[in-house]
Amino acid sequence: MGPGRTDERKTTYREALREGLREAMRSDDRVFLMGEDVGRYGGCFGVSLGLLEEFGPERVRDTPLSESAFVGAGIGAALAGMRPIVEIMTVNFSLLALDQILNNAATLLHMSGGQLPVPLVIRMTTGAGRQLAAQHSHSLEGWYAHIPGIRVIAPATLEDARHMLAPALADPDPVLIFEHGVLYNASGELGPPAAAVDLDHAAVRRSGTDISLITYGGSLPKALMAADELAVDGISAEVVDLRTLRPLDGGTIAASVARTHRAVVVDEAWRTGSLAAEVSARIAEGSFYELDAPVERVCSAECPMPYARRLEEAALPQVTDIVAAAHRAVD
Amino acid sequence: MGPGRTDERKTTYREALREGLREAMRSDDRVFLMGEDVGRYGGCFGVSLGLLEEFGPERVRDTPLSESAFVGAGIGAALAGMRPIVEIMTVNFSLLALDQILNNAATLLHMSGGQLPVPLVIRMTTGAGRQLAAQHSHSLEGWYAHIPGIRVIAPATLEDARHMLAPALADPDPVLIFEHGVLYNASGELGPPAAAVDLDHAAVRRSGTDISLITYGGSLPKALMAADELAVDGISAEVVDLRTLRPLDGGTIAASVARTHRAVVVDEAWRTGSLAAEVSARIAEGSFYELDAPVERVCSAECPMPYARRLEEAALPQVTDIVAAAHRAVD
Amino acid sequence: MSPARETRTRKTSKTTEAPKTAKTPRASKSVRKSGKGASADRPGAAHRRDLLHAMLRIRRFEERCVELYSAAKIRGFVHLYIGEEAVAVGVNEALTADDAVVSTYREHGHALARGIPAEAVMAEMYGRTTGCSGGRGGSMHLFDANRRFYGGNAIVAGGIPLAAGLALADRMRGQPRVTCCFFGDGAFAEGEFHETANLAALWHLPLLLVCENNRYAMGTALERHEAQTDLALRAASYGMVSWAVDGMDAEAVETAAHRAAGGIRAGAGPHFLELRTYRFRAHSMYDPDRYRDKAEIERWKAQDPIERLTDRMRERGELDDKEPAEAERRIGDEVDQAVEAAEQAPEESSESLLRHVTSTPAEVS
Amino acid sequence: MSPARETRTRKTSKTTEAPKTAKTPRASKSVRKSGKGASADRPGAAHRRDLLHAMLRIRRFEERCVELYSAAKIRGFVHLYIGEEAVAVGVNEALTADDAVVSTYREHGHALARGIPAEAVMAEMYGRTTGCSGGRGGSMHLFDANRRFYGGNAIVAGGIPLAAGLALADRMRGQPRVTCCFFGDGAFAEGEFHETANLAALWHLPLLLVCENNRYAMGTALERHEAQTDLALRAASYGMVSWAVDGMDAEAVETAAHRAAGGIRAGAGPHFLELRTYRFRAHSMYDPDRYRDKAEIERWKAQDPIERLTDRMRERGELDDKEPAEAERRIGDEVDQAVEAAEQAPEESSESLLRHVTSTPAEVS
Ligand SMILES: Cc1ncc(C[n+]2csc(CCOP(=O)(O)OP(=O)(O)O)c2C)c(N)n1
Ligand SMILES: Cc1ncc(C[n+]2csc(CCOP(=O)(O)OP(=O)(O)O)c2C)c(N)n1
Ligand SMILES: [Mg+2]
Ligand SMILES: [Mg+2]
Repeated sequence: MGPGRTDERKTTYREALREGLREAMRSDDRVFLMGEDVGRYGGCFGVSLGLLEEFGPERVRDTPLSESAFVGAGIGAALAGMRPIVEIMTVNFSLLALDQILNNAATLLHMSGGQLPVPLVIRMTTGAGRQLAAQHSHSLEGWYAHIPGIRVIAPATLEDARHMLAPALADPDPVLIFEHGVLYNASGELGPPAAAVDLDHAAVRRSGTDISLITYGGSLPKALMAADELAVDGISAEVVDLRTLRPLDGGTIAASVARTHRAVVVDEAWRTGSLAAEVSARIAEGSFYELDAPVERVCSAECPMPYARRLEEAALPQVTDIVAAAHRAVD
Repeated sequence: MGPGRTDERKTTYREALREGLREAMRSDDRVFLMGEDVGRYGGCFGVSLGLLEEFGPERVRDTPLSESAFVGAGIGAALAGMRPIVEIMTVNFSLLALDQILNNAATLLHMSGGQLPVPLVIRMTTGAGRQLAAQHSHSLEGWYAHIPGIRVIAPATLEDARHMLAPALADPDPVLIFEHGVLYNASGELGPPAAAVDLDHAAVRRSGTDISLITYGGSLPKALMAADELAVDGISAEVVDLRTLRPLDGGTIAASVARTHRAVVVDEAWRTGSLAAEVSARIAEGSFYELDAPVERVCSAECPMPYARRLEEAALPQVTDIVAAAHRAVD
Repeated sequence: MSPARETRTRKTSKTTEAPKTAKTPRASKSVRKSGKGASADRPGAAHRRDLLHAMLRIRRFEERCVELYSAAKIRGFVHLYIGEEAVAVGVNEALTADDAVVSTYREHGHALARGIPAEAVMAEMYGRTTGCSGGRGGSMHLFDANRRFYGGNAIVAGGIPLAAGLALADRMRGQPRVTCCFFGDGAFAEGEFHETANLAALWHLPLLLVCENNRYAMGTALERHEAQTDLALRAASYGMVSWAVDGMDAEAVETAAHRAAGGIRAGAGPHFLELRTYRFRAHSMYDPDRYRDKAEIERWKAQDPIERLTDRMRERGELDDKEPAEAERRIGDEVDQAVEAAEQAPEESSESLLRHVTSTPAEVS
Repeated sequence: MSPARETRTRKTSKTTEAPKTAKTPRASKSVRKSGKGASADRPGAAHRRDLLHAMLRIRRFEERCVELYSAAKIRGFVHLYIGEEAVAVGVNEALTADDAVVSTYREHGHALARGIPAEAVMAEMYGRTTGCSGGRGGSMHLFDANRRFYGGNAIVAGGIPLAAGLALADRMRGQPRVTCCFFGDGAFAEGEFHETANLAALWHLPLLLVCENNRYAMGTALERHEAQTDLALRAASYGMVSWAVDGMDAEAVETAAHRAAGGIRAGAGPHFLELRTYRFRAHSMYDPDRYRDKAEIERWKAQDPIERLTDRMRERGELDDKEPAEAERRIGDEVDQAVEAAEQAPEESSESLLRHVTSTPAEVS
């Protein structure tokens, strides 16, 4: 079930995340949440509202504005056997902690010859679409997906928002969770806990036969809408939600392309060097003889995100862009 | 002419870079060099040796270990009309300054509506191959090539080392120069200054008809050696040196593939999300009907770089890997 | 801590007193008695009136922003300066047109005090081509190259290194200019502040570091983000002249800024001012402000810099009865016109989206 | 500055004196007179002999590394600790097996003092599977999880936040352990140090910050990278107990470390020690050391911590004539054996390259 539905007993993506956090902290006292304004403020996007009251300031820790220090502290605490969940307000500020993530979190296990696993979860908001301009609209999860030694996930549905945290915490290695800012208010009915939400496999969110729309995170709702529009035009689009950006589930992608022989990859990052490039390259390399048309990429324009609404809309992948790309591939 | 040749009147890549710096500082007093140990120490890899003596400590500025502050200071000085050349010792430490590069250097021009160009040059060493282990062996230039608003270049030959700095300084926007650590000692005869070294075009370093080996920087010598070996096997390989990683010269790549119909992309970065992925994707998207075989990528293994020599060699792209990939594509 | 703070001066043994004889060129157009030096130059009534009106103008401008935000005319993140106006207005008095300013995302006040027309700021928030950043920046990214106003930076502490670079250029060229960098108490915890403070002190850069200590970084109180909350004392540990000032008193701010700018121009290197102030509103338009005590807010509101200066002037008989209304009218008109002009101003066509990504024609994507 | 420095104590008004009665568990196996507290517990002759031999062992081990580097048996970057041995050895005396250590790329001394066998360290530099990091780390990345030795970090200041996290875990679990973090004077300029110092002081973390001030960051002298060179004074501005110690005197280091560790265990929060020391060799094997005055190096060599302790013991009649030769022989044998074992140890097969990238079986690439 995708976000966007409304229902009597509906919940939001934000609340689903919060429930996941609450459950994790109730069930394991090694788990704690740390980051800027996760406590008294309730999280800059309200995700952790109420958790300070329930778990107290030791386990819901407000930090100073010191991204490198508190992410590094999360790594150290994980090394010492805790299960920290570090919130970086947004991916935009994560650059300040990137050295810690790349050179410590992702590397310590291998570099120490297997002695030092880092069971750390880092959450952050990503993406554009709210007129927050150039410094607050990045989609850099593709960079993180380049780093060996970490897992990168991007819950796009209420179920994933609710249930991906537990397996992320169970993973002995660092897991980065990217929450797209436009999804927080997405609401719908939360299905019963699926068997176990999987951190290894992409999910086919809609089946189709003519073309694969491959995407993740905040672009999933757009891809689903595009599939609706394409259906009107008589084109049956399959929608693949990557969910886990590292390691990529090449099998699901290839299987989808083997069915449809055409693909559009949708990614809010700048086109050049995006995760979409990796997906496109893998398809063309691995499904070369299956492809009936060049893979299409629908990405953000290669410019810093402008504030003005019209420009921002023009810069971001839109449903019409996806539909047009699908037509190019099919026609 | 590739590095590696020896000659009577030979120079090294290191000396070629130094000559470029010297010339720049002599011809424009707005130019200054700033970074850790660029002065008294002579540069951590000896590139700037002697420049302090010639230009004095105001123009050859040793900085504290404060990557974010001195890169940001370079941006500010550029805004104020200077022409700073900032040296970050290696790409590994550049993460500490990435916020400044992405959110200020690359962004100020657009975000200010065109008011604030940033004529800054940033140089750094990149790459592995010297048993420096996991934290000192990154190849992250592909990340930088993702950023709109900056130019990214990677001189791989003596001529480019010698002559790319001048146009980089003439560029009104930020230019990042990646110098591969294994190239510093490459020596050969420096040809006469080419008409003008170009920051817009890739260079065909060797012509061929059967396959395109597309690479840049420290992998160029390996690609040239692979081409030699392939010639013995009767395969005529064209070697394309990207030189400018952003903006990519899609035209030269496409023209080469149109001649050869097969391509191997060689890149020392981790495979997933590498610049090689972008090149592979572009070829498959743009030259779909030209390709006779899937594009091959020869990249580093997806692991932190190990110290042990045998492991490091296994992790890095080697000539034999390139040859094998070319055979896969051709056979 | 009580909001009613006296201006305090602290020095470490190594810091240098700003020379009394320093020339302090001024941007203000108000008439002012010339004195023998910075401290002797007590601004007079006319000048106080200018300060008051400058603060009032910022206040009314931002109050209008709130309305426009509710009406969805302005979008994105908007951070109000209401309560802190004495800082921008007081500091600006010590700066000349040749000086440079680097600011934060809470910069409407800095921009207006610097002289960017209200129209250009309003149009920017509307995202129009006539905005001071051509509509690409919005509230958090106001720029004006001609006025040497270098933004408008939404990465906390991200502007500080840049300011050091502007100052470095001046120092290398021997230009006696000041670069003034505003940032918050929250930024004090970021490594970039510390790296830059060291660099600036080491290289004797002509940099004025203005820390707007409004006691909160978003929802996190100073005591919960700084181990040692006396920020001026800590800055002094870099060997910079540093002191804390009552940031709710425009005149006190001005005096301090003059002294600091004078020291900088005289070659004494970077100076640090901690302005103790308070934001009366929430952190941003999204913030329900759950983390502050209402009584605390009221206590600080009693220190409203506009009211304090008004009261002082009244006590001295420097304000006649009809003047406040007159000023309100003039400012109201200016803001009305700014809104009007923004409403009329054109939106940029999406065809020029890639303009200005690079200086040379747009890259092929 | 003269290298012959006295131990100095500095406190800010806010800092707390380490309680005199603090229990300071000790790792050293040497016999020692028990006293009434840390400061009363003056180590005796047998203990001094242990300190001396521990320093000598590091020295000889590293001298062998130089030879092996020239013989291309060891590769990569190698940074020698020669001249600084008193720091590792002295600080280690204040740590127990339960405590944790975070180090830098110049960490052979820390690793050996911590008890990692010379064989495991040497094999690591040979890149062999028997190395303390399985050959994946090399000289800059020594690890030993069992000894809570968390590396070996080649990003300057990169280990400091991590150390704070180890300390945080202890504090959250109420474990009275110390995390000891070594770093250089150069690291003091990095933002990460300052962010972590604030965090540690704010959260009262049981963290011992050990700044090895050898007066150079690569080729850049302290005075040219720090605006204010009294690092202990600056650390104190965070409200931490901080002081500077003669880092060429193992006993002085030990005393200071005991006092600091005692304070930390007693709950007084992070402590900062500035150890004033000097490296006798170049920064790394590649460094031609053009930037230091030969006379300066000689002046510091006259403070050789091994010679100083030897002299002191001789003066007191605590060293008999044949003991030095005996110690040299024992240490020489140990180093020989380490080399021998490393030479014989297996290299890892490239087939297991992807092992340990993640804890679960290797990712598909
Ligand atoms: C590096 C970074 N981290 C976090 C944020 C999110 N954020 C924006 S403003 C702010 C609080 C800053 O407080 P302060 O520096 O005191 O300035 P004030 O808002 O009080 O003026 C935070 C956490 C950011 N913009 N940049
Ligand atoms: C972040 C970072 N910047 C630069 C370097 C390169 N580098 C390695 S050691 C060093 C000097 C460090 O000096 P200091 O902290 O005093 O330690 P010392 O080597 O003197 O023990 C430098 C610049 C690095 N490893 N990491
Ligand atoms: Mg604040
Ligand atoms: Mg040092």
